[in-house]
Amino acid sequence: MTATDYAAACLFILGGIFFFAGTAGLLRFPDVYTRLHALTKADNVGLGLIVAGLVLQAESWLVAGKLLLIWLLVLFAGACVAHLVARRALRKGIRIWTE
Amino acid sequence: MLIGLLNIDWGVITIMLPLAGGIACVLWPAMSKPAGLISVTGVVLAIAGLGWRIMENGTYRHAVGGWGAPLGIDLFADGLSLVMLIMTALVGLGISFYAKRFFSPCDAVRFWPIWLLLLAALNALFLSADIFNLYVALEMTGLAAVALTALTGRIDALGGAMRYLLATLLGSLAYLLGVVLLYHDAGSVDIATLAQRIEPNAAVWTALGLMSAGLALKTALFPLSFWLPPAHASAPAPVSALLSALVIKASFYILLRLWLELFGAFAEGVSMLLGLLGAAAILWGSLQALRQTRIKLLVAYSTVAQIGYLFLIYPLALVSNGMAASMAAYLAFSHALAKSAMFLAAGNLMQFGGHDRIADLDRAVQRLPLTVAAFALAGVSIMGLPPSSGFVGKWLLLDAAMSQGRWDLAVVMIIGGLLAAGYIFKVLGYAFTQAEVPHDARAVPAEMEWAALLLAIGAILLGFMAPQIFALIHPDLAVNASEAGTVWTA
Amino acid sequence: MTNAFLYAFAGIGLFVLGLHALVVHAHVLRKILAVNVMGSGVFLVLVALARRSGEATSDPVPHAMVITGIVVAVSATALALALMLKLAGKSGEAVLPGKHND
Amino acid sequence: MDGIIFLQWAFDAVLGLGLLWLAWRALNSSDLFKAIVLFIAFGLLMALAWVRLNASDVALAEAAIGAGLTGALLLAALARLETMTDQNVSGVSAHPAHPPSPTPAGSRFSRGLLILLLSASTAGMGYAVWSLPSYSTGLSMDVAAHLDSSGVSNPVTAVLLNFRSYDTLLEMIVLLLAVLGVWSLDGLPPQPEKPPATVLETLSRFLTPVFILVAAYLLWVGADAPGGAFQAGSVLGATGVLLLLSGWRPRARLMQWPLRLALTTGAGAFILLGLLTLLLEKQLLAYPVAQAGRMILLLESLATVSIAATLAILFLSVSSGHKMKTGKEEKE
Repeated sequence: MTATDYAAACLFILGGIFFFAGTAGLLRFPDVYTRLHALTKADNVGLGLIVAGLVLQAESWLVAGKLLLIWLLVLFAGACVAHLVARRALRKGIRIWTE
Repeated sequence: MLIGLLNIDWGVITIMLPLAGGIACVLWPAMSKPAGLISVTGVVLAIAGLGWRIMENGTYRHAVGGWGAPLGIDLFADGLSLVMLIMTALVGLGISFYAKRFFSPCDAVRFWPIWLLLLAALNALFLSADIFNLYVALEMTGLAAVALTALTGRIDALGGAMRYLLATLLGSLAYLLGVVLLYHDAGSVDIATLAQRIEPNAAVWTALGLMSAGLALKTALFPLSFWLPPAHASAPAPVSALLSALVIKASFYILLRLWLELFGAFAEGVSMLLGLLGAAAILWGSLQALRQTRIKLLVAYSTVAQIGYLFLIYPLALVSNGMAASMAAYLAFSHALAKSAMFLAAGNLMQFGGHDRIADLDRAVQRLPLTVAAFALAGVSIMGLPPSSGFVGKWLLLDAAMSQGRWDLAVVMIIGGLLAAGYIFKVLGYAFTQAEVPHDARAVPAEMEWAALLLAIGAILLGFMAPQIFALIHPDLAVNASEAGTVWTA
Repeated sequence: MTNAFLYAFAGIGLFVLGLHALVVHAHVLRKILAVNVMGSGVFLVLVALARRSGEATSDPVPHAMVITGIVVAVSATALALALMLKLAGKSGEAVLPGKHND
Repeated sequence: MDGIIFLQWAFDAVLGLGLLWLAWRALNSSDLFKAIVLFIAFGLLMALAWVRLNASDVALAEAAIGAGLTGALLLAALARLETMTDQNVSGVSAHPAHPPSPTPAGSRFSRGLLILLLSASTAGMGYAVWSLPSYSTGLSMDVAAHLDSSGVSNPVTAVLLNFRSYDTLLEMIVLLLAVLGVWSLDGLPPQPEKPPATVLETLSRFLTPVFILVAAYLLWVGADAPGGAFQAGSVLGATGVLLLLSGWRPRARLMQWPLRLALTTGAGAFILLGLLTLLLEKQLLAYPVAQAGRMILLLESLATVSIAATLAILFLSVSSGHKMKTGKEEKE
């Protein structure tokens, strides 16, 4: 294994931790808004780290470009869908959780 | 010139022509009816051409894509496939001429493209030599049949179609799982290749069970027949005729083909089970038919009973006397003609009285003599009275049962015949008597009456054609069959 | 490569789970889901078993068959959903009318 | 490397069990909406399983069709079902719960019998699978031997569009039959149109060109790598679904013969090419080796159009009562 492989492995593990945290938040947070927050934030960063790791290992710039494109699309779609879910929840009158 | 005609690949034409016709109907809805009639007539001619070719050159094989099995898909036709194709073409032609007058312009636009694609699916199915290709053809047949069942949009038709769709999907998936096991056991989906490689092991036995169960469900073998009466009785009359005459024969044909080529050699015990279920179907279906108060439900339950006869072939003819293919094809053909005539006649009675209550038929015989004659002639064949084709087919079964000492099955067949006489005379009786409340009568177009009558006459005439049909399938056994065909004159 | 058998067994499990749901549930939408799960199970068995001889041989024929199967499944699902909607529109509920000894 | 093998084992085991668990939850959850969402998650896990089985072509098709479009169809149908049952029958409310009610006949005895039968058949099928000969190459050798003369280098595309192209022709007809079947059920009450969210509009405006690009890429790359007509068609169909969701409706004129042409062009091209090859090569769909690549690309392009149009129109028919003009309106 080369140094880039070790760096990539570190990025994967770090990304995995973010996914884990996001999932834990999704399961444990009290209402739909905080869950969305946990999900989109953590998943975007998590996926970003994993994509970064894969880019390090990519064989060509074309592959690296495609990987980045995937990340950008997920970011964009995730933001839009989170917005839609939150708006629908607000319209339905779901209260925002306060302690 | 004639040799040139012989060289045309008629088998491919029988599939591509109705496909092209169906697509033409989608593109130009206004042309649906002429496109439909031209395609169906063309299919009849193409099948005549294919039959001629098979008689001249022996079995037909066409490697699609030029690859050949096992890599590619082969089309294949022998006598058995040919008889099924002839059945599809002739019954389809009769029903098409009936449908030409039956459907209103707006229903016709929906009926023709689906019917043409169904016809293509049936032809593709009878011509396929590849078990995965058979799955695709089976799904095509099923979806088209369900779409046609729901055509009226009435609530009973929708419920019947929904139940039918779920049953047919379940049957296809069970069949597909069998295909999966056979492919992984023998490394091919070509029937001829499989036949060389298959040995009775656990995977093959499981495939046998799954495929038999799935196809029996699609053929509506008792007790898997729960979906048939609501679907066949609620569909429009020409569609009921198509479903009962042709669509259930498709899955029956696949099952028979698999048993003849792959499973028959070692699965004698299972064939006994299929025979017993067939016997149960005869009794249960006939009794239910006798209890019905509506013609179409009565005819639908009669189909359940007649399917039973088809399955008696498994214990009686598959192993012992090698006549299974010809007997099955002949019985299926005979039932297709008689049952389509009956459903079309029932459709005429419904159009005429606006209902299909048996008790209120109100002297239909005086006002629709041709229709009642069609029902009666078809009934003669269903009951198995000479000289109809139903008689020849059932006599052969009875003969096989007695010569093998299967008195139980013989008794069931005789009871089934008596019950059939009961339910058919029940309808005919009311057709001769006056109802308590007189009804308005609407005119029925002459073509619709003649279509039913001609199909019924076909069911009788087929009785005289037995030697020819048998010779198509078993040239070497033709002598046997000609004795059978002439036995009633003795 | 015994992992292939793992997926094949999962496929059989899915087939049986779907069959159970198809028989037990009355609501048509559940029955449609059940048929889809059964189909996924069959496809899984088909592709998984093609890998049982190891990584080296990748048989493309099952893959092509499964793609065919997925397209057939979505067609059937669409028809079933449309039928269900029409039935519910007429009868007010999406269950099969009238039990016929089933 | 034992650690890696163990990890793979653990991953596959978790994935297999996850599939079974999600399927069970999807089929038996008390809320239909939840059931559908779980089913979509199940479809995505299936796509992961296909990747693990080295079936990337199937994974793409599963993610796009199995999880994506089937999920959209199911959700749209559920939404219609709820408004419909609310309107029509006061007593029967679809939401929130359709408890997974057992069929009326389901006594405890027949339940037990069913479980017994299913367990027995599971065991039987499991044993059958286990007892299969441990080494089999299926048809992979035949495919490899003829791949060079197929016109493409992706073996799955070679099987779909050349070796078993006849299956694909019939499959195009199955798609057409689904549309014809759905259309022949017309007369559903139209769904009241809701104004779409602006975000959705922005999303679809941005994504539509991206999707078209992806579809074209998948179509082109299918000759040598995972991809092809079905994947491209379903991505394009998904674009249609997204546009429909964001409130776009095709103009009435577009719903006439242009739509009919789009729906039939794939099957029609197969039939015409089939008849042409029958005339020239004496075999249905036997392409001359030199032309095979080009013919496959042509067929795939037209099939992509048909698949996309079919999937989008199926979604439109199921999600809104917006029915296609059948011939009768043309006549009247």
